Amino acid sequence: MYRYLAWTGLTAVLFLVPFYLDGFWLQTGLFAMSAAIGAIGINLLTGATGQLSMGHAFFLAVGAYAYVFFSAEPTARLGGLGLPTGLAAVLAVVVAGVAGGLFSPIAGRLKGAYLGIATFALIFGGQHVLFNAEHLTGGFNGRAVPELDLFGFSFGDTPELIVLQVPFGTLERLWFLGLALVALSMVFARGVLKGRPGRAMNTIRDHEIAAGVMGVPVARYRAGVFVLSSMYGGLAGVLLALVFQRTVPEYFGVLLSLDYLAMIVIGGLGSVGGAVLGALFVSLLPQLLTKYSDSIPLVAAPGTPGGVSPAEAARILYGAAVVTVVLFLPGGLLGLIRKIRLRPPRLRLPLSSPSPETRSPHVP
Amino acid sequence: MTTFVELLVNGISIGAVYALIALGFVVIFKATEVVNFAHASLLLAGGYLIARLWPLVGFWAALLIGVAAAALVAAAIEFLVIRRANVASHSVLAIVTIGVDIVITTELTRQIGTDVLAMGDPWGSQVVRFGGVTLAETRIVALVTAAALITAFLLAFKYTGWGVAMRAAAEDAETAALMGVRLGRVSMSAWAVAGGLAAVAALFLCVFPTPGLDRSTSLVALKAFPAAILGGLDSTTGALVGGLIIGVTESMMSGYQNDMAFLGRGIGDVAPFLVMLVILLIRPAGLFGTKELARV
Amino acid sequence: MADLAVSDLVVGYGPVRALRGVSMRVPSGSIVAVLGANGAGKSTLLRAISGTLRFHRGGCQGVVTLGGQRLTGLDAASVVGRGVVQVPEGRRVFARMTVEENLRAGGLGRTRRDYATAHDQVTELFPVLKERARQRAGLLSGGEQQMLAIGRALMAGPTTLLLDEPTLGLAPLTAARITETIKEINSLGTSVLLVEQNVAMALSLASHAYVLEVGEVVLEGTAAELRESDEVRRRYLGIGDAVEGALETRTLSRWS
Amino acid sequence: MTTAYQPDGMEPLEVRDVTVRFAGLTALDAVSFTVAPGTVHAVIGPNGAGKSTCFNVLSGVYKATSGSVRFGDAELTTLRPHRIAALGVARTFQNIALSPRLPVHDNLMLGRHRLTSSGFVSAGLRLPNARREQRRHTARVAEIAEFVGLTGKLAFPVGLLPYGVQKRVELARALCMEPRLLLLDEPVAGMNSGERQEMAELILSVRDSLGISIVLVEHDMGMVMRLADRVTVLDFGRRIADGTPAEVQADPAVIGAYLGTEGT
Amino acid sequence: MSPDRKAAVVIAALALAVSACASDKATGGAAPATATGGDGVKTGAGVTETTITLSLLTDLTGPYASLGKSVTQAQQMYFEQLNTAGGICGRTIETVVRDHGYDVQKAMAAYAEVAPRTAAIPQFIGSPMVTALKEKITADKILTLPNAWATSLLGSDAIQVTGTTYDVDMINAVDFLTKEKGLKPGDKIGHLYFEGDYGESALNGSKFASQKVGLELVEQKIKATDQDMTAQATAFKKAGVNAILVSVGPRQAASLVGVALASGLDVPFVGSNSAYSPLLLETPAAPALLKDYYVATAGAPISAPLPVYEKLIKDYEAKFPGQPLDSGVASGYTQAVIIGDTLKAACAAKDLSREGIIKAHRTQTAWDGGFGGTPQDFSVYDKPASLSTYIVKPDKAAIGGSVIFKEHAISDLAKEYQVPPPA
Repeated sequence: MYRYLAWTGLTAVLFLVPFYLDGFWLQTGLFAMSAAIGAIGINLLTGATGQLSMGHAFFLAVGAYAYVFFSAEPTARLGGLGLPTGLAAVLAVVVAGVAGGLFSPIAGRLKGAYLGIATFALIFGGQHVLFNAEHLTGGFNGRAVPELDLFGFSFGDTPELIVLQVPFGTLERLWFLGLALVALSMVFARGVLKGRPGRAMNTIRDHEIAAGVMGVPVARYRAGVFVLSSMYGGLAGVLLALVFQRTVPEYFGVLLSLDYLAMIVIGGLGSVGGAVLGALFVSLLPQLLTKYSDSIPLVAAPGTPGGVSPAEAARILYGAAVVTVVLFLPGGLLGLIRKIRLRPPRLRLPLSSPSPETRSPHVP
Repeated sequence: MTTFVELLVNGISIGAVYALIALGFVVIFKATEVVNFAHASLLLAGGYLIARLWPLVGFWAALLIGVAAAALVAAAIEFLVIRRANVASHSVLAIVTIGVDIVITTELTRQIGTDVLAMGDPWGSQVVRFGGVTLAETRIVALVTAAALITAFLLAFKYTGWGVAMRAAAEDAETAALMGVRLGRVSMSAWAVAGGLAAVAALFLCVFPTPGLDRSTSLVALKAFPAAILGGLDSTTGALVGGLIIGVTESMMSGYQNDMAFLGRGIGDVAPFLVMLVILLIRPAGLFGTKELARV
Repeated sequence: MADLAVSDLVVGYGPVRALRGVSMRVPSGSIVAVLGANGAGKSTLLRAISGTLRFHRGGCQGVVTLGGQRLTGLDAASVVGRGVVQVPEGRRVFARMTVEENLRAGGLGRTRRDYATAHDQVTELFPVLKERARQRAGLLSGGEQQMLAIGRALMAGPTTLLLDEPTLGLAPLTAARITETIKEINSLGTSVLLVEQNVAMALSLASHAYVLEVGEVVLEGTAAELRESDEVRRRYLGIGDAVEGALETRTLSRWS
Repeated sequence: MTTAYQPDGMEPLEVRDVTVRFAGLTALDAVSFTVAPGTVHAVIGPNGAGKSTCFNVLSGVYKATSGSVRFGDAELTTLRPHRIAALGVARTFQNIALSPRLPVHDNLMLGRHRLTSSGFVSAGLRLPNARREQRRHTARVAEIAEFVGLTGKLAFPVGLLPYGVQKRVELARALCMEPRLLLLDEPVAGMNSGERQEMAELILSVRDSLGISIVLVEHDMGMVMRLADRVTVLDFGRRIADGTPAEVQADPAVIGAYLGTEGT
Repeated sequence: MSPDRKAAVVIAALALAVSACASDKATGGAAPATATGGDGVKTGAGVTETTITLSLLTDLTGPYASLGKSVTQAQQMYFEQLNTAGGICGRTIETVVRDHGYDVQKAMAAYAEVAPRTAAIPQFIGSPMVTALKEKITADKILTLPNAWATSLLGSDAIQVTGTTYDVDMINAVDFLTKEKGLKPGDKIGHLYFEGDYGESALNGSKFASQKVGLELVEQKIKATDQDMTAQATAFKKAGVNAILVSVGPRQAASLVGVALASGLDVPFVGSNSAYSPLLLETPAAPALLKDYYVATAGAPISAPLPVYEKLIKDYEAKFPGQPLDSGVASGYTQAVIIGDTLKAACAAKDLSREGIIKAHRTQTAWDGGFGGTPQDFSVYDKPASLSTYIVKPDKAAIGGSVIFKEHAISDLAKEYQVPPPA
């Protein structure tokens, strides 16, 4: 009953937000939603399957740019297909998946740090393409993002729409789309994790050889999860593009990828809720600090001498949060919440299999 | 031809500096199985101290202090964070070093602010000419120093008690402990050595032809990642070869970018990563890395 | 005298109990054997003594003492410092290092003079290690690796040597040679705690033996007593082991 | 279902001249033996004799340097582990290889992997076929759990269970693959005599009720003598004896190598 | 969730939503309301009876932090002075500073946060950020002065690029090289430029000029993260260039000039206005920069003998002792004065609404402000406000680290040049 009330309250609050809060909050919230979708994706890969990826930002870029390319009308300078925007969004997610699939010779064979650093190449290579393939991407300045139009309903500022006397512009409309996408992403990921694929993924993480012997095609599964995680990245990219209304290559860099890793560690590895919590934390923290920099001790408003600027404070805090979580909160924020809610404590075991003799990894 | 030789020599010398960074990276991995993404911040810490201290104590003393301080910071990371992080997953340990990196780098860039800090080195912008080939003196010093440090490191690794303890611990930590090797000291010293090497690398990354150290310096450390990986994360030889490959690739691709304009300009930055991908496709554990084979 | 004593040792790996209240004693200068099947807890016992349980995420209660001084709670290197050195199961020589370097790794904590003395002793005991000094340890034969493993442990100058299945996987002749060496080491004053599956060999060496089963000492006595014990013969040779009652079988239907 | 399940697939396992070398070390040296259909075959030998290597070759974890392993019509040495699993070869691990944080039920369901088919899409969308499949296999998992004596523990995370029970989970997971050939790597190591007895009963029950072949690596001689129809003895990677338990027990080479020379 | 739960959720949500009528947002209209105050001045968003809010969107933690810091401090100082002098229309100026760290997303978030209460933006660093927000700025009608001079920023009546654009500077630079440094048709000219707007704008200019003059252009593109220009210098040397244009950051410029000179590539260099920082004179790169390096810039260097600069130097040194007086101080101050003058004009027209501010701004056809250079024409927004460029030379002794080498002039080439239409 308690749970039920909590969920009801949360849902109601989420529905109410656009009626009360201004553009800044809506935009911040929508960025957080996009981050949540992306974080769920990388948590499937890194948290649930144990595959480290530092290239997640690349797939966001693929999703964002593919959406723009598919939906935009071609001009003399910029290419485009002018497809219906809904179709373009779906195709963009598919293209992100295909991009992940093209990486599968690497994604299926490598693991751990090797995969992590190999995926760096996606970021650097990807940005190189984004900067240079100007006909597709608009180069350095990026491209304007066409408004989404679903079944005649436009997620833009026009035509004017007033709900309960509150004007509904792009952000207000996208808010509900964002909520729906996050909810769907969560439900889908839960299904995957609780079902047959999730068991295989967890076993690959916990005991790769056992997974193979039990009939799980390990390399194919690794590649498959990579593709799925890429598609989540692509969807996050599409939503981000819609909120941004412009795609710019600079944004999809190493830092964004690292942010995603920080999100899942802070939130809680391997779970859907953890990914969402971490995404909220990492994407809201800097905005809140900036907004309230005047009233937070030690943090100086930008442009005033002395003190730590909000942007720096946010980075230091979130770096410290990553370290703190790993040292003191093995379950991440999600684990902390579970503890606070006094649920029976979940099992806390080392992430590796406990069998002692498997530690030595080298050839006998 | 002259251009080619110039680019090659330049690539080798900068590659040697990358090798210093990659070597530290590999040493940490061997000793603690941690992929240290905080390496960039160690580099920045060492460089920053050298740059700030040389006006006060002179270049050589500043260099010594900078190297020592970077070593100390690294050892502190090992002692305060890595040792206490009770997680078996290497991915999580890698992510925790990202957190450490963010904290240290943010604080240092805040300190550096908007300055470009000169390193106070005695070589200035002198160049040396061999035939038609010109090479900055700093680059020769970098090459010689890197070669000397790497040689010294490899000799120490091979012949000193510390080196034997390191290798023993890297090969089989438990057995090493059974033989009386103090693993805590070994891993802390590995981090310290890596920090020191990074500080030396920072010096050479910030002297001529670069104008000095500023907040973006730590980004250069990113190039040591492909160097370390393509050589093989657990191979010191690999770090050397990887560093040189990255240095030469970068130099060649930048120098000949006009002849490769079809790849898009600015390919010099991307090329190291592409080379890395190709090598990993053929050898998933890098050129000299040990292929893992689990016991069941 | 520096007797090694284990009292009421309980060891667990997470929720899994590996030892439950084991007590035993290795009098100074003696050879004591611990017998038991795979998984009985023999290696766990040695880990608890050597302070390497943490490598396996194990924790322990109970006390291990050497000459009355606690060893429990010390890290592995400090236990070595007290003179208790283990030769691990499966030899575990540092395969990528040379024979000489392996010996060095064993004697890192010692002064130059002690090191030289120990080195002379070890090469006298195992001349082959001198011949092969520059060869990579991984390329030695099994017997040579075992000699190296023992030699490496001796470099630390142990007063008590813990041997974990030293004849494992060795040809009978080599095993006999190792057995002789253990006797020789013991005769020079080093106590030996020997963990073995090879009952005959162990009982021929030891003066006293303990039999472990599923983490508990189930039998204990002098070597002579145990040699005559039917229980040991049954358990380790499978001789005279009648089916203990009819095996009860259940059925599982086939799945279609 | 992708793989046709043949409950009475009476096929022998033939191991011929299998050799495995690692960096100069010969772990298996031209080992041959045949496992007759529906029998329990034990592979024994001192530690380091190559038993585990042998299992790893049979299950595809290691590649044989040369030689052949035939199971029915299939040549196993060229197949990857999941392909071998698809043929109905299941194994357990000497050192438990379960996911400690997942409940027993999920660990067992992993065994059904090869028999189920729902992928990312149907699991993610919870399509009816995925749910039907889940239900159907959950029922069978419960049946197997009951057979192995795990009923009531299905919801427990594996890591919290005692060692002996974890070993049974290992066996149950292998049974969940509905195997035609079962490889058991030291199934009673670390168990007390009661648990051993129980495990021995289980193994015989499996053979009798499913009629499948079982290959067993074991140290406990009593166990081997009691269970095995035939025994292969390895030492230094070589086969030194092969025969019925009684024959092997009397073989002087076995006594010399495996039990040590008595009475020195 | 069971159906009744679902229903409960929906009901709860709707019930609460209805109460949204009480929300501040329930205004019924999207456009910010304009009003007329008691003093007869029309006001809009960002302007109250007592204050005018200006937002500075800057980079204090990213790659252009040093520029951002100088610009911000100079502007804040100016607006304080303005307030001390009585403000505008009896209102005080309030500045809101937001640091985006040269990150487009953060810039967008910052803009969204401050826009509803902003009258004008006297500083917006980073052409990618301004480009990304161009449409919003235009729609919101907030007069914005970007601290970037790419041609892609032209074309919006709310956005005022001050002075010249990068391409015009480079054309004037080529003119300077041909007239004074002996560059002649058939020679080769190198151009080192950043990936992105800045570099590519500049490249447009050098392409145009070299084609007109008959020079062969040798391009080298780099990324902002590249530090060591050895390979690029080697490539220029191999090509045998007779002069080099530099449209990169100060660090890369210093590296290139240093390596080139050291390796015997002794040619003149002309940089864009962002390719120099006096901080570099403290580094080993100084001798090379002092030798044959010039900067083409629309604004006079701070060492120019102008009364307005003399006052600026005095005030700035008093307020921020020890802080460098670089081109950021000069350009930031200039932009602040432009906004100040515009607001004064708007006040005179009794219209401080956003439209009023833009209108007042666009009526200034020959703004000078005492900053040197040719007067700027703010009435057009699809071409640069000026075509004249100073050639400036680094000088250790001078305040701000540079002195005028050649007075401002509009080259004939620049007059011929047509700015490419905005994308």
